[in-house]
Amino acid sequence: MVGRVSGGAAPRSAISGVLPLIAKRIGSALVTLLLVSAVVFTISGLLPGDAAQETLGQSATPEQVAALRHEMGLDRPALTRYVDWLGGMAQGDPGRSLVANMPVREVISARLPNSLMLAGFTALVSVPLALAIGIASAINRGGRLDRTLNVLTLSAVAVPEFLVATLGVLVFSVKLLWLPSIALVSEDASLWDTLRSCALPVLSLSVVVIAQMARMTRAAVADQLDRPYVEMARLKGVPFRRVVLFHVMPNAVGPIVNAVALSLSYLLGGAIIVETIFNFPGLASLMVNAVTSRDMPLLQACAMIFCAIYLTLVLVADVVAILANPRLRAQ
Amino acid sequence: MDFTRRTLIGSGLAAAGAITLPGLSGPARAVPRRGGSIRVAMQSSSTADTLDPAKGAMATDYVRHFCLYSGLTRMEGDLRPRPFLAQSIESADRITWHVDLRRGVRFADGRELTSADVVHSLQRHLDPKLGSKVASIAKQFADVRTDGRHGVIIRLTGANADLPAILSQSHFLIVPAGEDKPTGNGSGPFRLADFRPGVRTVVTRNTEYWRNGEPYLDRIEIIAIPDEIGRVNALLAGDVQLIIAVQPLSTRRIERSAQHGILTTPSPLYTDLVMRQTELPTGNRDFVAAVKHLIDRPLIKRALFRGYATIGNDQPIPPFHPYFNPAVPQTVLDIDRAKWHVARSGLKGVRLPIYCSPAAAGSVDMASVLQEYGAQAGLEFAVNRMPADGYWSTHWMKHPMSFGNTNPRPTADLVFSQFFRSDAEWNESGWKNPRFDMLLTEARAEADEARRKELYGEMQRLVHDQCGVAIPVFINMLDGHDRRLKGMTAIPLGGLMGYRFAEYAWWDA
Amino acid sequence: MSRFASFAKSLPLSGRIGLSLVLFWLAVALVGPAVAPHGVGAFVDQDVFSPVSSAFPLGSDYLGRDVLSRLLWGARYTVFLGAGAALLACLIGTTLALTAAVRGGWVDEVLSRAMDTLISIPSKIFALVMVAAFGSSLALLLTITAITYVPGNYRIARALAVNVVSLDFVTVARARGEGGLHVALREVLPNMIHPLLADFGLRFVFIVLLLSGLSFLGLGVQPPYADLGSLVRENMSGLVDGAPAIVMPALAIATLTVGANLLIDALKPVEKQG
Amino acid sequence: MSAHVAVKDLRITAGGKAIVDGVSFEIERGQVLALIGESGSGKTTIALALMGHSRFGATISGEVRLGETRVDRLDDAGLQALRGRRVAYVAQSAASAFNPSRTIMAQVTEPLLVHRLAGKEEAEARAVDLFRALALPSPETIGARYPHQLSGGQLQRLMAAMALITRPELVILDEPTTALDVTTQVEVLKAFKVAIASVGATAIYVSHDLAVVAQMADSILVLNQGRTREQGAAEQVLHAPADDYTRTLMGAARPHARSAPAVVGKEALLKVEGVHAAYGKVPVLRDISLSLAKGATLGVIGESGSGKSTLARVIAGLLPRSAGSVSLAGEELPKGLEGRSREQFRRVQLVFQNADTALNPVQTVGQALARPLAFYHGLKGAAAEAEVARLLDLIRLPAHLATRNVRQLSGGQKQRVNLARALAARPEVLLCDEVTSALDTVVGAAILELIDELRRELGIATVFISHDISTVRAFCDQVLVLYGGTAVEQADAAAFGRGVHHPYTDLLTDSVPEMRAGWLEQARTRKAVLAGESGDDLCRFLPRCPVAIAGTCNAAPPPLRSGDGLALLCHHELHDLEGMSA
Repeated sequence: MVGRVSGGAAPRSAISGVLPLIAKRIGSALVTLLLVSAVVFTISGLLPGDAAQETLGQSATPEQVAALRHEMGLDRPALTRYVDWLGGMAQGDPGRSLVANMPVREVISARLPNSLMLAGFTALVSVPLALAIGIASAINRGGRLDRTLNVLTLSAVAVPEFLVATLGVLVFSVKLLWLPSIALVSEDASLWDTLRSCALPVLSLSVVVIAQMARMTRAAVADQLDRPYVEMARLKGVPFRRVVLFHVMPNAVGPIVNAVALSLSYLLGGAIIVETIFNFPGLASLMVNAVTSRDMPLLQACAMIFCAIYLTLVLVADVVAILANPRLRAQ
Repeated sequence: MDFTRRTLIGSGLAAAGAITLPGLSGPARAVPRRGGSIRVAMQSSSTADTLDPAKGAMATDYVRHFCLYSGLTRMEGDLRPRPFLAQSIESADRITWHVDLRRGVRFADGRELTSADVVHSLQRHLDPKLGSKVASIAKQFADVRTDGRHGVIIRLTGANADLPAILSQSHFLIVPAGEDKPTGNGSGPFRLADFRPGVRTVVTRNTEYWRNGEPYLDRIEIIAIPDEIGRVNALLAGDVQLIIAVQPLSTRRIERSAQHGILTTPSPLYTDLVMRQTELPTGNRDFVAAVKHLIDRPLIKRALFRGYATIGNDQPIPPFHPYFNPAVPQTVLDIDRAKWHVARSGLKGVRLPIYCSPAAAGSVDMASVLQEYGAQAGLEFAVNRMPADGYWSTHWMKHPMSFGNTNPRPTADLVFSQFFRSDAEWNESGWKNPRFDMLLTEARAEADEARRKELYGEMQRLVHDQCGVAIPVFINMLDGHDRRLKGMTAIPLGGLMGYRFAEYAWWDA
Repeated sequence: MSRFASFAKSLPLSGRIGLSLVLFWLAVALVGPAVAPHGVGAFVDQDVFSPVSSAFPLGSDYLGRDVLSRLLWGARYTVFLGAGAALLACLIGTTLALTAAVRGGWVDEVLSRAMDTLISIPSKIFALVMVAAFGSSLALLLTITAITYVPGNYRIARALAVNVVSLDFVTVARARGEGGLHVALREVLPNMIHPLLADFGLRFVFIVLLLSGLSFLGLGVQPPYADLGSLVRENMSGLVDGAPAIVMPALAIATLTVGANLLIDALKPVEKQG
Repeated sequence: MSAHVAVKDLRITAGGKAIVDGVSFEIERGQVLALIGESGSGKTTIALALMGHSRFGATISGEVRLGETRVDRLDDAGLQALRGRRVAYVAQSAASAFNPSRTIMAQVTEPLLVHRLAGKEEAEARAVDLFRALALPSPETIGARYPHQLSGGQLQRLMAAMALITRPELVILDEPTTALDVTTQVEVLKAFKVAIASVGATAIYVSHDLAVVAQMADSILVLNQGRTREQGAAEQVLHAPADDYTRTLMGAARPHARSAPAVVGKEALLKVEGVHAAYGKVPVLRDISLSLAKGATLGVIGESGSGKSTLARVIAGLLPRSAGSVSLAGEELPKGLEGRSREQFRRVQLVFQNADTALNPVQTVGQALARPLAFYHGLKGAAAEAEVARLLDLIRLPAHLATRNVRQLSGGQKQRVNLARALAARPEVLLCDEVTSALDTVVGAAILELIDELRRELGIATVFISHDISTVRAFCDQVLVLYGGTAVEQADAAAFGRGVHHPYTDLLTDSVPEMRAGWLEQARTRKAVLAGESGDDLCRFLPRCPVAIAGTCNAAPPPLRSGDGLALLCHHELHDLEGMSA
């Protein structure tokens, strides 16, 4: 028992150590994706009308509807269509959009990079800010700074997103003329223009997600600050800043990345209001579009993407937590 | 003028569209100049955005189609159709029409536009597989055939003096023969540079446009900002130069800016309360009369539309229309009379939901107004706001009380025959009146303008007195624009000059 | 009453501020409509977005209705709908979490997968579909908002429960022969109360936010009634002028949510003493 | 020449209460002062005050001098420069005082680096030297490991390395060996003593264990509730204590043998036969058999990881056995919790080691005790209240505590409630798992007495699990010695007292410090004679056995040697072993 010197986790085995976890997670992710598609299939079955009716609008004649239904394949039973779609998905083909009349893959690939970019920028802004707020609060636990930050972040969350977004536009676009009021993202825009375009959407989204992450960071850091090793580090004469950064953070990283992952997953599907206000061509508005036009293959594809991204984020968070924790790493 | 006297009948609202912006109609009306690139913000766009004029469903589609394609006729601000791609369009009996096409017009791919293209463009609507939005109108095309390289003969199923006006709609724009799925290859003022459904459309000036010197703008980018406040902000921030559908509440903001202006288009657009005649209690005549007297029209005009509306009288022809019948008495808010009707109907205390939706502009607030006054007359209304999604297919006309919304139609005949005739598909209230139907058929074929006005006048009275539809106000269409954008006038068929601003607007910078 | 007074006294200052805000909004929610000077949908002002005046203490809204009256009605929806949905979400989430933690094994796996499924469907789009399918009603709004936040609560509650389940006193109870229900409700649950309360507070905030998001998409409370978020939404045009019609509801949301959380945060030490 | 460390009239107050009240002492350079007392005596608080540190916002007043420096007058920057450089600290639990996610090397060299006393390479070289001096295995590579990969004894020595790496003037050792097994404690103490002496540091040794203090200290200060009870040279305080409190401490340090044997039944109440158990695939118990009569006590001893707690869990059904049988009064108990009847649950009660975690923190004492009454006996209302009162009386606690929340109790009170809860079931077998190890000596002794009394009065058969061989020897009728999940020795009290033991039992006995200076130096440090791992069938103690026989012990499984009330697994004959343990 005493001489437990052999064995243990060398750094190179750290990554290979999480591979079984990743494999297991991919397995359960497939189950979850299947569940999501079943749920989407079920609840979308409750929706009135179908893609043919919605496409033709009020003015449609019954013959037109019938003809379009036949062309879209909507005259087959819903379950058959679902099973066919599943079969296609199994081979990596998400099918054709009923309304846009092109492969779902193309429709999605025009929007997905935008959404990822918006989420990415928002993460770049909000995560460091949330960490800073959370750490500052934790260090000043119960102090004036802590309470102020607490009230500020809480009220920022509660204020409706559209109010924050519109206020941002009024100040930065209409009054100051610094930033564009709408997001004009396209391939031909320069990086600078793209950044400027994203500034206000990023601001609005950040306000929503910062609070949750900051609160989790505060809790995680505060929890670690009570640990004996922190006192020990202080008693070694380690400056407080160094204690927080080098001693506390590696241990608090697990719960923090988890909160970050959850918040970031919101940035894709939850961005609908921001996408609407800023005319941002992202996935959330595409999904709403798919709902209103009853474009089931597109709707399913969007749901699959949101689910896959969520699961990936959570998995990444877990892997980060494991890599940051030598004890978990060894298991 | 190539129109014969006969063809012009029935095609116009006289001085209706002559309302222009102060900034544009001043004495120093400059000569249009070429150049400039603008961005236009529409209300909505989606993956259903299309390049096929026949499938145009939204304002964004119409604007795009008018940029890319030309039609046989064009409606001007006076709501009279003018020949456009057609050099002339005439008929002796208003059944068989002869079209003579302009020569030397070319599609974007360089091919000449001929009668075959016109026949294709008109006949394709009859194919149910296409899913044309005007399939029901196109049903009256009994036969469309070529008459030489530049002549087309259209035979209708019945006499219709309004054909030139009908053909001015975007759905009847001319696409090349052989193209089942048009791709933007048209003879319009602009050519397609970029088209991404649900994101944006970019068009650039067609340097070989068949109308000399037109259009003026070099480039137009069409996007959609669904949020009205966002749209106004984008205009004020200078990110877009033209926006459609400004809310009356926002006009103050735009007018306060020295660089921006509002284009007001009084129009026959209305949001109406539908009371189904086929079921009770809404089928009760006294109930309908009571509700009509419970509508505070001035309040709706003032509070909901900040004055940007014309008070309506429960029939679809607005006061500024040449066929308007001023003899029909105006219904006003009269709670006592409403109470009397309610008492007579025996429906006091009845509870009834009103279905409304953002899909029908202003209907949610109108429903709230009606609820307030209904309570005073002993009618308990519950406001049921439905999401825009699915409203038209699941709620509109499906409940005793719901709201509808009717866009401007190019002719009085269209609005009456589509919404009020007994067998009309969208006979919103399910109102059946043989006399009305007879008058309608008669008016359509009638060549004499005075007689027509008389017939339409009686139809207005019938609808006002008996139909289960309440039309509180006609809503003005408001567009916001950068003041440097000139040449904009009102065409009462829709916002942005009846969606054809691209042919007229120019940039003064 | 004296117990209440001593409870209030035991709170720190922030807790007392939170308590008074919560009590204030609770009172408004309960009696607001009774004391409102005008009906919720009454058109009383000729002008719109009037500033504060003696006739309209909080000005008038975009249709010339009295903002004070609408606020007094609106608080009811936000307070009860928000708290109700948060409570429902926590109730369901925690019940499932306890089941998963105590039973473990495949039950845990099935529940966790189901929660992943729910959480990955964007809430507002879910709401859109549900409202389109079933029509808007208070019960549906409550259901949608509650369901939306079940998975979040489940995650937190499960993590807490798994922690508590591994503690000795739970083992003691098991060794005593106690059944799962007793272990879950008597041994595990009481030890998760405070973090769950904090979660409830945060979830309440998010539900208020979601409700206003739904009103943005036209899916909120039926007019002429409006929750606080809808009040902000419908008066957005007054934002430029800083009309009280938009400032007041926004302020109301902030004070209500912050108040609730201040109170909940302050409950911790009290619980420790008790 | 003045003293190296001088503390005058030290007062430390928190929330208006004095934790330390008027303590003064001096230490000459290179001397070791021991601060002894029970928990709450303020000994750690005083030690930390020497570094200018206080917990929970307590305020320090009085004079604290180190050399020429007035520590009490230093500002934050001054304290930061002092800590880890001139004064170093060795914490009680190295397992929690090391940062779990950083390597040992990073943490050990950190004091040198933050004080800029050495570069990285030099610091690491010095660390390796210290590792070697502290007799750590693989000194070259041990620094690359993480705390969870090392044993408690190793961590405690590494903590000393971390403290000594800057060659501080003063080292504060806060109960550095309390959490260790006795066998490990000896080695750690030795390493400490040598290392401190080689640095020439002055030291303060905080402990509650008088025998340990006897090995380390030159002088002793006895504390009780923040006040000095007695202060003097180590020899005098240990052997001629002047203060009553010191004498109480001395008395509790060594358990008394019980006065009268209990009435022990003839028939086996609890019978364990050939039990095997495993955590997953790792076997933790192998072929354990025992038999216990009504009113009898079995002591189970062994180091941490020996499987002694697992044995209790297997009997209670918390860990289903993989083979063998457990029967109660002739009736076989189901393997796990499932399938056991409520009556079977009632008859076997388990008392956990740590009362802090074994009691539900949201319950009151009354609620904790009432639950088994309701559960097993259906007692409710007044009847239950009366029974709760009776139970409290039984464990010598005042009845008014019933309404108190368990968190408000002291450690000893909690352990009594923990015990009472088990007694509430009116069990026939009581499994006591290290019930005194988390308690102060005096309190622990009282609990032991209580258990002993109760089992006599109630005739309960008790399995008493402990790592403390002297306690077991004093209280138990039978002894079971576990090593690596195997019962290496099993004996009745009389046989156990005769001095013939398994080499492992000898090692345990020899490692218990004696209360005399110089014991540590004389303590045998017998090294294993045969290297290598033990095979599945071989003697599990082989890798540590000082008397292993080459060619025999590493070739064949140890045979069972049995004598008069004694059985053990060893290749040596019983009479050979007798000579060895002498």
